[in-house]
Amino acid sequence: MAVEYRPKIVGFLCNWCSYAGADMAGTSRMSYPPNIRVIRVPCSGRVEPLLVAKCFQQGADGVLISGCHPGDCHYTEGNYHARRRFALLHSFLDYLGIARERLRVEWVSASEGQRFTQIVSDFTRELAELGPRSEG
Amino acid sequence: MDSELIQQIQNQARDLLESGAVKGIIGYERASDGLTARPFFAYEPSAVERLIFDETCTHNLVKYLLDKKNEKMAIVVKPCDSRAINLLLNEEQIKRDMVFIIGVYCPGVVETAWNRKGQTQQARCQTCELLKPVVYDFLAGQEPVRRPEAELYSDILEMEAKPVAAKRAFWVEHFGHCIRCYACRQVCPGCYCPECFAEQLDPSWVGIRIAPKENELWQAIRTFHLVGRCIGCNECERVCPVDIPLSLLNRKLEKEVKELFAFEAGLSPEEQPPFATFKKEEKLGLEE
Amino acid sequence: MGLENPFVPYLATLKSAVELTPDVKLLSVELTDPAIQAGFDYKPGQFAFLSAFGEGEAPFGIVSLPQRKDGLEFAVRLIGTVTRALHELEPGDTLGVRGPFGNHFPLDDYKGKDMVIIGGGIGMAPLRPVINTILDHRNDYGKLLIINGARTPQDLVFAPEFKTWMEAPRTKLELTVDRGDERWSGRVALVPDVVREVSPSPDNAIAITCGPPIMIRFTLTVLRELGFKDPQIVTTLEAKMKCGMGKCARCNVGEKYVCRDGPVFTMEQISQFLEQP
Amino acid sequence: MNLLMSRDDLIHWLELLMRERILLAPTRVQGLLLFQPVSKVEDIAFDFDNTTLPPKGWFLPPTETLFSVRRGDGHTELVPATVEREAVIFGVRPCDAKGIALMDNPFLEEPGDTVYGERRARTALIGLSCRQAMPECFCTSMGSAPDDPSHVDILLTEVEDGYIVRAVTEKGKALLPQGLAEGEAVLPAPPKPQAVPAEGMVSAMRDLFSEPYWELLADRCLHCNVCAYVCPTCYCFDMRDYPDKGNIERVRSWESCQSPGFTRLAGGYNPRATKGARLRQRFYHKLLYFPEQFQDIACVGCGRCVKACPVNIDIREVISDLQQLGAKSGS
Repeated sequence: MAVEYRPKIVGFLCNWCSYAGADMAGTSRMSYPPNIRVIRVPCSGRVEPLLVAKCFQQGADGVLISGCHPGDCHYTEGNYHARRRFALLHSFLDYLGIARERLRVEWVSASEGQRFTQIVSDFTRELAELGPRSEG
Repeated sequence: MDSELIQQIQNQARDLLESGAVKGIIGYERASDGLTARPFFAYEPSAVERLIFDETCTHNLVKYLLDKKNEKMAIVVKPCDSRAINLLLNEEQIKRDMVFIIGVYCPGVVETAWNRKGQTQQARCQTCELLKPVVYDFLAGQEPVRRPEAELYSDILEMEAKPVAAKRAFWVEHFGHCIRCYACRQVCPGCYCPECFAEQLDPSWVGIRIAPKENELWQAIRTFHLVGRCIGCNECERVCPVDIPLSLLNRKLEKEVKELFAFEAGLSPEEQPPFATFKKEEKLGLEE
Repeated sequence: MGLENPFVPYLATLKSAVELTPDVKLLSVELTDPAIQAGFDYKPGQFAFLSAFGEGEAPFGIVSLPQRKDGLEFAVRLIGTVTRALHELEPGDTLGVRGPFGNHFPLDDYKGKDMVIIGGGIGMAPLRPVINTILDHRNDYGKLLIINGARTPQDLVFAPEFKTWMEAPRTKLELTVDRGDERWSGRVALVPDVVREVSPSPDNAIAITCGPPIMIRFTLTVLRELGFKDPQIVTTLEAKMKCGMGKCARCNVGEKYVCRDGPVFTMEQISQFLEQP
Repeated sequence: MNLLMSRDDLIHWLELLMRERILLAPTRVQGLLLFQPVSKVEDIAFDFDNTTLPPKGWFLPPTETLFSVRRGDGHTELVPATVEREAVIFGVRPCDAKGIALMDNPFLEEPGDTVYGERRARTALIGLSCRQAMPECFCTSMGSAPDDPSHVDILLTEVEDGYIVRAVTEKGKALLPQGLAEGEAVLPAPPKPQAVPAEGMVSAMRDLFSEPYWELLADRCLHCNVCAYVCPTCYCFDMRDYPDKGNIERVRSWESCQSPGFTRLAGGYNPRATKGARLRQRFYHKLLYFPEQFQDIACVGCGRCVKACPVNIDIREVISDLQQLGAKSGS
């Protein structure tokens, strides 16, 4: 009997939109899988590839980066920079043998608690289908 | 060896030293094997006779400008190397008036190692379209007739097409060989952080362990720090003592940057590198 | 395992941590094994590595004297990751001690001589047991001159002991700071300048100096001007160390390892290979 | 008359050895030649010049745990690392064996490094004489030779019908199979590597510490660690703590004197702040300090650094430069 595989997700949520969105999900008693560990960051633009790579190195199965919708950044343009960075990191991780599905970049506003729970649920399900990362 | 080209370089170097226009010349001389080249610093007019240029001059000397920021130096650059000068100008690491650039038309360089001179041109030269330096004060040699022979990214496409597990296995094996000598970083003109993340101790991102997981973190992030900045001299791959195919990493990102942002590093000293700018309307495959 | 692994420290407990200056704490440490604690003998000038498990270890001069039975004491200045972890320890916490290492000040050889002790900042730490040994055997030595400098009055490391030092017979304490404050009425001058001003006689004297490299360098020049010969000038060197046993090969000055052949050297021993960045 | 071992006998013997203990041998991987544990003879490279990296990594691994810190219930326990089972390294070149013997000096002198010592005691070296000298080789000038048996337990020298076997130590004798025959084969004349006269080095260097030579040589140095990490005698290391599976491990890793951080103190002061000072340290350690301490030059003439240096800082050239400088300043 195999033990049920529970993917570990690290979520970097921007303070102004996505963290508030997750908070709203919580206060509204919406439920989402407990697989995610949330790290609050000032802006999705603060998340550097090193943080993502470190998560994978330490055994994360998936990493979620979530910030304000383009155009809504609290710092005007942080998420535009993040978008460029992670568009590239996506394909680079895949190239290194970390499937692109394991990195997710989503724009979640403070009012989108429902959307946040949906994203975490979907992500968890997809990672579970993908199975554990091959060692390395 | 093209003796006329060498004569041109030597004459220019001698003039610069004799007139006091520069403190020294960064060029090439014959290595201890009597066969290949090595970097050479000439400070006296009498030393310029040692300057050479031939198909073994693979080193990108631009790295040394970072050590000589406070002295006016002349430097011998191939077209590929000259892109590194633009990179460093763009990033305000060097000053244009502190460098006299002796550019050379490049017929391509061969694979070299100590006491070994390859017969064919390096792979990067076989696809290179840049025959003339992008920045120079003096241009030596004659425009070669040369056309790209090979498919630019065939090896990258091949790698991309592999299943993810095969990619994983490939890199795990190579990164397992890494001894973290940091030669790749030390030779790279784009690597000049006063404190590299790899050696940062507080927090200790990579740490001192020389082991596959740490090595991978090192290599992956170093490559990513060069996005839109790697000028393709491929020095990192050349100096790697354990033959990690680093050009497969750097050129993957070079290709992505070209496709996504239509950008190539070092072609101009002014153009904004891709991570320093953005377009509001671009989607880049990420849903809004 | 046959022999004991020399990289494994003794376990110890932090007995107390006293703030000496805004960034220096006096850590008093007791080895967990009473037998080892009882046998832990050391001399002025020797050092030990303190381990903050999870960060690593770093070397510190031992500032106590075994014969005073005050316990094993270290003055730790907050400067990097290990010292930060050591500063965060609370009494009762576990740490590691590896040592003692290095040579010591040959204080027996100095008997009958005038002593000039010149310390800057945390450089006073290894000099404290020297001063206290001389005070404990005051009649064995000639005049004692202590020149102690720091950046500010607050940074004078062993201030609570100054009174005892000053009141000892045939002893003079000269204090100086780089920057005074409203309550400071003493000297505002650099240590080498104070040495020049006080101008101790080199006759039958030994000068011991420890402090920041730049201070040592200029103090050295002044001492030589005053007529001190290199065998009379003693210093204890600070160097990055990892093993303490001459194995990791980083702390050498010439062929001498600071950790094993030092840290106490006469200028005569090291001047040839001293790096001058 | 010499003890002989046929090629088949060698293969059978190695198969036997790898069943009883860890057998490390040169293997070809991705264009490299590395000492790795082998489980089948087909993986062993018998025909090679020398390995990409020396066998020193078995005794001083790139990274190892010195001890782990286990904590629980307010109790702390320090658990020293244990040593692997018995091992044999096959295919060690005489120069590299000398490198290990040189490393013994700092690691085995009191207080001895117990982990290194245990590994050393539990590992046998089967040497393989060199059939040819490569252009980068200069072992005979550094007190070794292509057929030097001094630092191995068994030395094999390839001849037409197999190998001439010399059991050098008791450990080696105990390892050999029974019933090896004696034969007519004679030891071939060893190849002659390039000569690099190093006499008078030590006395010359005493006066060359402040020469501008060092900063000028360092102009082209990249201060990477390649030379040190491919060197069979370089042994500098670093230590730090890292978490591992709930414990803390004190880790030791290779480090090199060429790295600026090697001597940089917390707070930023660095006594060897320039490239020239660091490069000088490398050569002074090898050619002066180590000989002063242990009566032998810390170079075995394997030529790996000559081949691997990205900018051709060639120790043979440095030796000859220093001799010239010494002659000049001495006269």
